[in-house]
Amino acid sequence: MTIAKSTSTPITQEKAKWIFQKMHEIRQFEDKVHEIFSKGVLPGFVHLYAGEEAVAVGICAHLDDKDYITSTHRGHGHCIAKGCDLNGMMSEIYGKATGLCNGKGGSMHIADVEKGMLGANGIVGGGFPLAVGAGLTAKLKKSGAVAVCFFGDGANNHGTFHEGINLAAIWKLPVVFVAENNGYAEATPFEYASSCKNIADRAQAYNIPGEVVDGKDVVAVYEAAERAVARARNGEGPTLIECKTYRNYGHFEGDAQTYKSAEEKQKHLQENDAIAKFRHYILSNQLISEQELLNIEQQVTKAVEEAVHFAEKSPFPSAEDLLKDVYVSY
Amino acid sequence: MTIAKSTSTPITQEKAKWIFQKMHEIRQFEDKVHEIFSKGVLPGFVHLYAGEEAVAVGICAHLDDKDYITSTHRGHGHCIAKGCDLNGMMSEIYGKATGLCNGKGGSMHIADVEKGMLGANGIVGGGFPLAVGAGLTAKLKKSGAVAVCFFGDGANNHGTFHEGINLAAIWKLPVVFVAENNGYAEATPFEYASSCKNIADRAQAYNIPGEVVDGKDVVAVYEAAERAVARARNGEGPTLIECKTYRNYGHFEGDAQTYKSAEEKQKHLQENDAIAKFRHYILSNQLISEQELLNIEQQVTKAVEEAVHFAEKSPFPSAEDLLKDVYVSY
Amino acid sequence: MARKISFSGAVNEAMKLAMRKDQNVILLGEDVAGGANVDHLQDDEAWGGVMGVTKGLVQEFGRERVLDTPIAEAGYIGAAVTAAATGLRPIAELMFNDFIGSCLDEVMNQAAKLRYMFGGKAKVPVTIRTMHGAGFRAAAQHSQSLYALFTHIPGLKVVVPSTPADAKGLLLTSIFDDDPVIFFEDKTLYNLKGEVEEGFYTIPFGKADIKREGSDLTIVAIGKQVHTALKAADILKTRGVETEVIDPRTLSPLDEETILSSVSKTGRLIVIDEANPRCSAAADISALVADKGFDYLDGPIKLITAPHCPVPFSPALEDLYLPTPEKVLKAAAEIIGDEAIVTA
Amino acid sequence: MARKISFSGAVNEAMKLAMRKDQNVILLGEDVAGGANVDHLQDDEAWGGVMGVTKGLVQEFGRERVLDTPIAEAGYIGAAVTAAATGLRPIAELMFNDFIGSCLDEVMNQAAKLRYMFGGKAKVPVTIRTMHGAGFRAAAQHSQSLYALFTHIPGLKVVVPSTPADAKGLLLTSIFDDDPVIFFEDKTLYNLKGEVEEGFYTIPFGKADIKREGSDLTIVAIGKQVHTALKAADILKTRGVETEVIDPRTLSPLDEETILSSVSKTGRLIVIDEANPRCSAAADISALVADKGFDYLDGPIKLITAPHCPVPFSPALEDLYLPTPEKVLKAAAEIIGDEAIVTA
Ligand SMILES: Cc1ncc(C[n+]2csc(CCOP(=O)(O)OP(=O)(O)O)c2C)c(N)n1
Ligand SMILES: Cc1ncc(C[n+]2csc(CCOP(=O)(O)OP(=O)(O)O)c2C)c(N)n1
Ligand SMILES: [Mg+2]
Ligand SMILES: [Mg+2]
Repeated sequence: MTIAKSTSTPITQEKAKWIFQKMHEIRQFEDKVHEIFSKGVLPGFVHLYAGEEAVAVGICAHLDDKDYITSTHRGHGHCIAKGCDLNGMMSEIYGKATGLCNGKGGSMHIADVEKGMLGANGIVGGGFPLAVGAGLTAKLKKSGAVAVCFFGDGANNHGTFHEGINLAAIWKLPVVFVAENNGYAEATPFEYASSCKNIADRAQAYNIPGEVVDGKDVVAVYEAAERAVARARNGEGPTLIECKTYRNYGHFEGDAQTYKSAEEKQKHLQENDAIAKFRHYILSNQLISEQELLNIEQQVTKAVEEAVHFAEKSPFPSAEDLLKDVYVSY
Repeated sequence: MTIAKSTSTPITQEKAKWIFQKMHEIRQFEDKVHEIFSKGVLPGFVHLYAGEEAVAVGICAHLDDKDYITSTHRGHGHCIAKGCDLNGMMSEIYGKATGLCNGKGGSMHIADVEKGMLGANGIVGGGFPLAVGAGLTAKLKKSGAVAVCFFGDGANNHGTFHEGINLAAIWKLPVVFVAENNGYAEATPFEYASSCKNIADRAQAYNIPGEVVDGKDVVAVYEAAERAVARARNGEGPTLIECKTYRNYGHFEGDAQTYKSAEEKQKHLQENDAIAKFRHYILSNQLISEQELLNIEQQVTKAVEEAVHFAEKSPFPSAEDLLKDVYVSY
Repeated sequence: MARKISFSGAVNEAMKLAMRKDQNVILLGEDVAGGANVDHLQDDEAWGGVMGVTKGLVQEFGRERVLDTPIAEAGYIGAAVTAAATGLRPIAELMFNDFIGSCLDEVMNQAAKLRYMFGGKAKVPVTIRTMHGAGFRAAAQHSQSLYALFTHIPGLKVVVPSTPADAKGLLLTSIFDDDPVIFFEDKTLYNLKGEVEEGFYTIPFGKADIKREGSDLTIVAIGKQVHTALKAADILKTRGVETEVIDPRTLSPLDEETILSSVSKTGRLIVIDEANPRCSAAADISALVADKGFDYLDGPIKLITAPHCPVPFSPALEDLYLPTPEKVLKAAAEIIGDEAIVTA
Repeated sequence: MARKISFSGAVNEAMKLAMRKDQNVILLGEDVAGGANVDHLQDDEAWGGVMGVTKGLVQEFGRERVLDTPIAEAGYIGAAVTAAATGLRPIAELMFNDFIGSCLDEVMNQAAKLRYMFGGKAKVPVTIRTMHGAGFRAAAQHSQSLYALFTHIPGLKVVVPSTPADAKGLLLTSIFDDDPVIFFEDKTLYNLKGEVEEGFYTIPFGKADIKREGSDLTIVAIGKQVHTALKAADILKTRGVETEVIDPRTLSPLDEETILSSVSKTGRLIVIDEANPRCSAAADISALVADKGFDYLDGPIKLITAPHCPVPFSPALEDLYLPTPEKVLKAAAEIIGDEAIVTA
């Protein structure tokens, strides 16, 4: 199995703008959360997506609101790529009443069902069956929708990986399984925990296509996603895409990352940054002017700051919210 | 992937006798249980192993008491092949105090830890992690023991398949995974429920050897087991062996088997019987005389009848047994 | 019009009616149709579930809506959760409630919590039907009654019917309820026959049914144990004790009012629950009354449950494991303080 | 000699002592060592668990006995069960008790039932350590207290320590006990410091600890809530109420005697349990007393538990979710019938 690199450029200017902006939103949002967290303001566990932007954005570039995604504990990037509101997201992370989930979910359960974002998930491997269910609805209702399941290299060894992909395969459901192989599950290297060389190699066990993609190359991800989403929409069943990537921060905020080597960090954070790479791609293909890119970057900076402001000035939920929405009726 | 057929004959006369006797014990034991069950004497769910004898016996021919096996709801054959006492087994199936488990386990939980038989299991897929645990003990204690995990084609889609094999692979445990692909999980065909063509194909997902064997050919099973057990004992890790087989009776006693075609039944029960095949093999290789085979058959018949007699005359457990052995101490 | 049909027939009928009424109702589970993709198999020969409870559904609704699944409970129960959240109204069959061990996460952490975690912006109208109960000689892994585990978990509704008529009405309510419901079917009740109205009807959740009225003693009994209670009540009557038998029908929500008002009348409470005793539904009902009904009580609250041990295989032991009318009489004698109730 | 060490330090020390004492004791779980196969990583830089509780163990005992696992709870918890049945004495870490959804079968149907189903011919000396508890802003899937589920299941022992000293002694008992034990560690207690004896000692199961003596009111409190009880007791004393605080320490087995004898003295009972209320350990203890201690009771049994809802993320809501001394005062006022207790 070889790593698929981008070959052609099917990306329009408009798409390129969208991709660039979304990647920036994710990066700046996460950098900001990191900064705020270090001040001790934010409650709970926070897992940042910075470094992996090309995956969520390259995939979601092919989806619209009727399509579904299931996410992970590291879900901010998926949310943003799927079009969730930054204000609502930041508020949620603060535990405020104006959050996407009224402050009840937090970073690990952030969701926006209207946007087809079926939730971050505190349970590793939790997303596989959930993506299958969304795919089942799409198939039975003939809605043409696709369900994407984002999951980590750690999740790849959980039983739900096996059950979920097998189900999607035998029922030929419109599901795309996207492995975000960032090399680690917490402090445990992929190579230690997984008996396979590539996660995509496991596709053979389900008679579905499996593809390894450079997850720092958003164009490559975009192209692989195009093939997989088309296959899904055509009723041909699921695909497994493995994106080799890296998380720029620790497993969660507070992780000293002793398991990462200095060279490795240098390589990923400095030399092989997905956003820098795409910026270079845009400029060398003269898709968007440098000035316009700068404008986008600045708009994003403003939007993220606005989100923090919005979150900070928002109220906490009130006492009667505690018992609300446990049930529709009881 | 091709089906491995027996090529040479490493089977000694002594081994052949043992194999022939064990296969007969299983067949006659199960035929007898079938007969008694139809009279309404036996309690609960009973799943018969008749038809699949070559698998349990071909594998267990390489094991001794220090080795472990984990079994399934269809566990009588594994028990017999692993050397469990027929009287104790039959009594257990009757729910009698003299049963292997004092009547508390029954057909679905029959076990004999002293013989390394770690229990039939009412939970499909339950055996994978259990075999891994026995393999872990063997490895850490350097006992040289091997753990064999018998499982069905239905179990092959359960999450524990994936978790168990991956664990055994990364830890290079002395475990042999033996799929008994009898074509059905209850009334559901293997081909419908599984996205793989062969269960053994899934071995690639764990970087371990996978082999398909004719599960009606005990010599072929014996040879494949030899390779896998040697590999395990050498510390090279697990192997996945898939035995294509067939169950002669229904899923459980009482199943009308409408999902099986007449031709299929004819083929398996008449033309492709594992015992008849091995009998022919023995005779054509002049390993054992026909007279001696007849003697064995008759001895087995007597032993099975004795087992029924033993079970019938045995007492039921008494009231104080109800609360015994929930804990070692409480 | 009412006719006598079996408990399993009533369950089957409810599913049929629900699937006729709403295209979004689908059924999935292991062998719920049976024989998927077997060429020669006529749909009417298909199993329809391991106990035949779903028989005939695939004939009427086809294999698109009656889906056989692999043995992958986490996979298909989890799938049912989001299928529900995205617009379907699935009935997922967990063959035996004992198999919850393979898919508790999907029920406890996903189905039960989605709505709350999402701030009310999702609903999960899934019904999980599952078999429970001892007495079938099915041993420790196929005989449990695990409704306490589910009742403990907020976000789930828990239904345990005792009669064919209740089973039908409550299952229809379950299917059209917008929250996740776990619907328990006692395998030893399937052949029980009872009067069941034809056509579509529902029974509200959180409304206990007073299966027998009485003034001296309240028995709250769960599922099949309602019948143990009724038998005991018959005997108690001959010994001068008028027993009120309350069937809560749903454990979550629980009809606290009916239970409390009965105890306010009788002053005495026995709970019969064939599950294991610790942290059980029986203990839960006792705790309710020991708080809110304490002032009504004339004596201790007695629980008749299984002992704290797994379900034994041997018929000789399993019969000792289960509640019996005799055990109820003993408890009644104790709280009433009249030994003669047992021996009379 | 006793020194002040933290709860997590006490847990760590117990494991160290156990592993020194017996070669068969091994530890396995996700990142219990951390950084497996990372060349440049020194063992002293390894995580030692997500909260650092197992830090240093891999240094002393090596990676053969301190095994990092993939995220495969069914796989490695199940493996621990038979590793135990075949001669090892594993400590398996289930990082958060909320993840039991991924491996309930291995605990409920295998570990708990093997011995019974096999007629006593096996033993399963496995200890499953797991984190629980709300207050960490970890939201619905990482904050539950699920000990009721395990207490319901016969064959398991359930330990919920509240202090460093208890944690150490009870963990050592757990590891060397021949039955499967689920050992709960409240993540919000890890930094709590307390006097802990050096060296090896054990604390017997089924023996409650009277954390404070009193004659007017009995509070049974579970895990961290022992501290809520003690705080409430301090306040109650200033209002003339002498409170006895009982820490059961093990829920299964439960020390019925100590609880009943306390209530026989005080006549009043409050149970504090931060888990959800239905079919809870709190309800279980109430039911015990409503039966065997009924005659001692002067008033209703009050339960202070979480409400019937998932754990909310927002700190504002989570603080309302948990028991507080104020809630205890209110309940005490109610059963004692003296409003002044709350407001004084
Ligand atoms: C079922 C389950 N087991 C364990 C955990 C604890 N946990 C949270 S994230 C994580 C690592 C996940 O690794 P991976 O899937 O590679 O995702 P990444 O964090 O690298 O994005 C673990 C073990 C969990 N949340 N759920
Ligand atoms: C976890 C679980 N799910 C479902 C069942 C019900 N069940 C018992 S046997 C069986 C079929 C098993 O098929 P297979 O693995 O092929 O074994 P076979 O019966 O063919 O030997 C099923 C679904 C179970 N016992 N456990
Ligand atoms: Mg990872
Ligand atoms: Mg099969």
